[in-house]
Amino acid sequence: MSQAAVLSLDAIAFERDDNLLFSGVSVALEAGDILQVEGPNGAGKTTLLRIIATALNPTVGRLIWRGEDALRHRQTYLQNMLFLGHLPGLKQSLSPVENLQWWRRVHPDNTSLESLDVLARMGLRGYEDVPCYTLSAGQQRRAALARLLVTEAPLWVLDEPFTAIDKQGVAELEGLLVQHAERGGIVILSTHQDVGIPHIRRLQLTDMARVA
Amino acid sequence: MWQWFHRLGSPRWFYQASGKWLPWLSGVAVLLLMIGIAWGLGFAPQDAKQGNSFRIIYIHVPASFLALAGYYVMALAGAVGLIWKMKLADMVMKSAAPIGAALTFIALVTGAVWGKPTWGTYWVWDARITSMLVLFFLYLGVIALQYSYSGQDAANKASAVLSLVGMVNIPIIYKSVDWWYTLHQPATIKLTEAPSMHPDMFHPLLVMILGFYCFYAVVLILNTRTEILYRERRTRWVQDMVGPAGESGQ
Amino acid sequence: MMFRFDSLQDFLQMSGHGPYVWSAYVISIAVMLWLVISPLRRRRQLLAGVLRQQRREAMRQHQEESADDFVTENRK
Amino acid sequence: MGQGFLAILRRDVLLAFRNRGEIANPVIFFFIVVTLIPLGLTPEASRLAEIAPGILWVMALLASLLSVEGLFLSDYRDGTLEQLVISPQPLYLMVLAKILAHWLISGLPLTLLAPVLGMMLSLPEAGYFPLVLGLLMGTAVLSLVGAIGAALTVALRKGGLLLSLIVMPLYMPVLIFGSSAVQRSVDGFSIEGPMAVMGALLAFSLLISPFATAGALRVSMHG
Repeated sequence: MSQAAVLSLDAIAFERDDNLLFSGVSVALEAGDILQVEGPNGAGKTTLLRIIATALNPTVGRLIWRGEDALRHRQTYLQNMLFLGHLPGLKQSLSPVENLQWWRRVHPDNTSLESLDVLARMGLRGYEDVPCYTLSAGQQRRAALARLLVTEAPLWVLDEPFTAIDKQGVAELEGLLVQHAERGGIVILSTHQDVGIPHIRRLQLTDMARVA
Repeated sequence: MWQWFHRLGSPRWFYQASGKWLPWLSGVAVLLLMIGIAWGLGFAPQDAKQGNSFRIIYIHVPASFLALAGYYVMALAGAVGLIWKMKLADMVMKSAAPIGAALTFIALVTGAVWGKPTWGTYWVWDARITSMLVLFFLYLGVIALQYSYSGQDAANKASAVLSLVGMVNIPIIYKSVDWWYTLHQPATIKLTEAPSMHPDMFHPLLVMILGFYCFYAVVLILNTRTEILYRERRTRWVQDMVGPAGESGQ
Repeated sequence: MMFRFDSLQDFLQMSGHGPYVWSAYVISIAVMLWLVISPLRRRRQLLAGVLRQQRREAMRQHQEESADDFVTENRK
Repeated sequence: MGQGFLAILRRDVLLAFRNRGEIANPVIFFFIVVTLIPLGLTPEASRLAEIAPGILWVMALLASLLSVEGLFLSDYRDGTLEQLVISPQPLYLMVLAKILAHWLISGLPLTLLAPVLGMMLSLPEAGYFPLVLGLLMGTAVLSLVGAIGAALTVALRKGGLLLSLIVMPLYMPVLIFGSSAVQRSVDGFSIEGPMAVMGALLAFSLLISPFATAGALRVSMHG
């Protein structure tokens, strides 16, 4: 069933100072797709994800969201997209709750769930009001991932979401991603671990991108 | 060989087009400058008060004009590069910065040397010279920013933003310096008003200003062409140019 | 329009202001010449670099071809 | 629309109070350098009074320059700047919130401290009102213009020196009109002129700086 592609990457290439990271990346993603971006270190996984999140402009190529160029309709596209980068994106001297609160107003379309409940569900019970610099890397990653529970954005762009997460947490997170896909969402993630998600689509980034 | 895809205003077209009429332009520039300098140094009358040291004006004023005009050329090239993502415009901006800084330096040096016989000291906080000094800092800021970014594209965008901000601020800076220097000497000529100088003095100055404009154009094109070669050194047309079949001319 | 100075000596002296006028002109012209020469010099170095790189690549291809011939002959 | 603005404003002010040391930096710097002046020059009141307006303004400017460097640095390092750049909320509004927070943390305390230091430099009576009014507006302009330089140099390793080189020419008009307002008032002239221009500078940079800073941030993120 070839639904209209919700998000499609059209021949995206990125060149930084005369060396070409990747080119000709074309993918059409429909509702319910989970795409894993794979490739050796330095193949440009993070760069591609940052391009999809519009934090970086591609040298050539277009990002089409529901038939329109995402960069031209940046406002609507960003409302529908959530991006978790390499860095946790948390202010270290603020607590997870405070961090979630300011983030929810910067990305206003999110559910009415209570921040405290969301953090508890992410396994941070008891750590909600502690400054982030006292938390472990895994806990900080969980505090950042709490945004997945509050957001209503259909498109999730996650850069190495599993780093520093324990085995039990990875299983929970995979369940969350599958649940989101079943509700009609799209997930694009990059990771080195093999992901235990059935019929996941893969994008191999070497020098020439090949969609498997 | 990677075949790069280039946006509008392909540097290659500019390289070939400028190659054709660059010799003519440089000929005109050299001619104008020679006539102007000879005329200003040898044939123009000396100033009643300042005597012969007045002849420095024939370098100082044109250099100041071009230093300021050069900043606007740089800022506008930056804007075109920023808005339409034109590689050629970025290269023009990158080349215009050092040229503008050099011309500002000339204006400052000639102003200082001129100050010695007329005001007795090399550095006088005269309104125009102070504004020229600030313009020099503006240029240094753009050049320093250009070379502190590792990525070439980011460097161009950043210096384009800075030069635009600078351009918007130049009138404010000039007016505030004038206001600060309450008892300043009015600028000798304003193109709109009648020149307060004797025509025999004014004509060589006009020739020098024209000569400097041509000189600026020649030097800007020269630097931009070199920048194009540098940025396109791995493309086919540059390889062919250098390779056995290449013509080795200008 | 006549030459304002009596002699070359007077022209150089310029009634005492000579050193200032000439130093200003010399410095300015030096900087202007540098503005013209530096791009030309950089251009020459650049083109030489490209030529050297071309020769290196041509030589490497040449070596690869000769290596292949060597292999094919042994296999016969 | 304004949600992002208020959230960032509250967050930054809260952050500043969390690590109080940061607030004290510009104020302590201002205090130290002004006390150095009489030691370096002369304790004599009349001569100090002559240079007081200029000294106070130059030192306030340097104190503001010192604190503007960190405006985006911590956000850039912990990834929150990336979240701002890709948020659906307009970036220039959130940048304006950050600049306002920075002004509340650095500009305002400097302005409040200035009269105290004015007394130390035996600034004449007529100088205090224009000093405070001028600094109130002037420090805001310094924060606004400094934000552009901070945004341009946030991604660079040693951006500090470059930041001061970039913003120095843009700070100049503020310094000229600020200190001359105080000087004119001390000499008995009216201060409407310089104050009006200072107000115009504030309005102008309020209009230009958030957009230029937002553009500069996007450039730095792509660096």
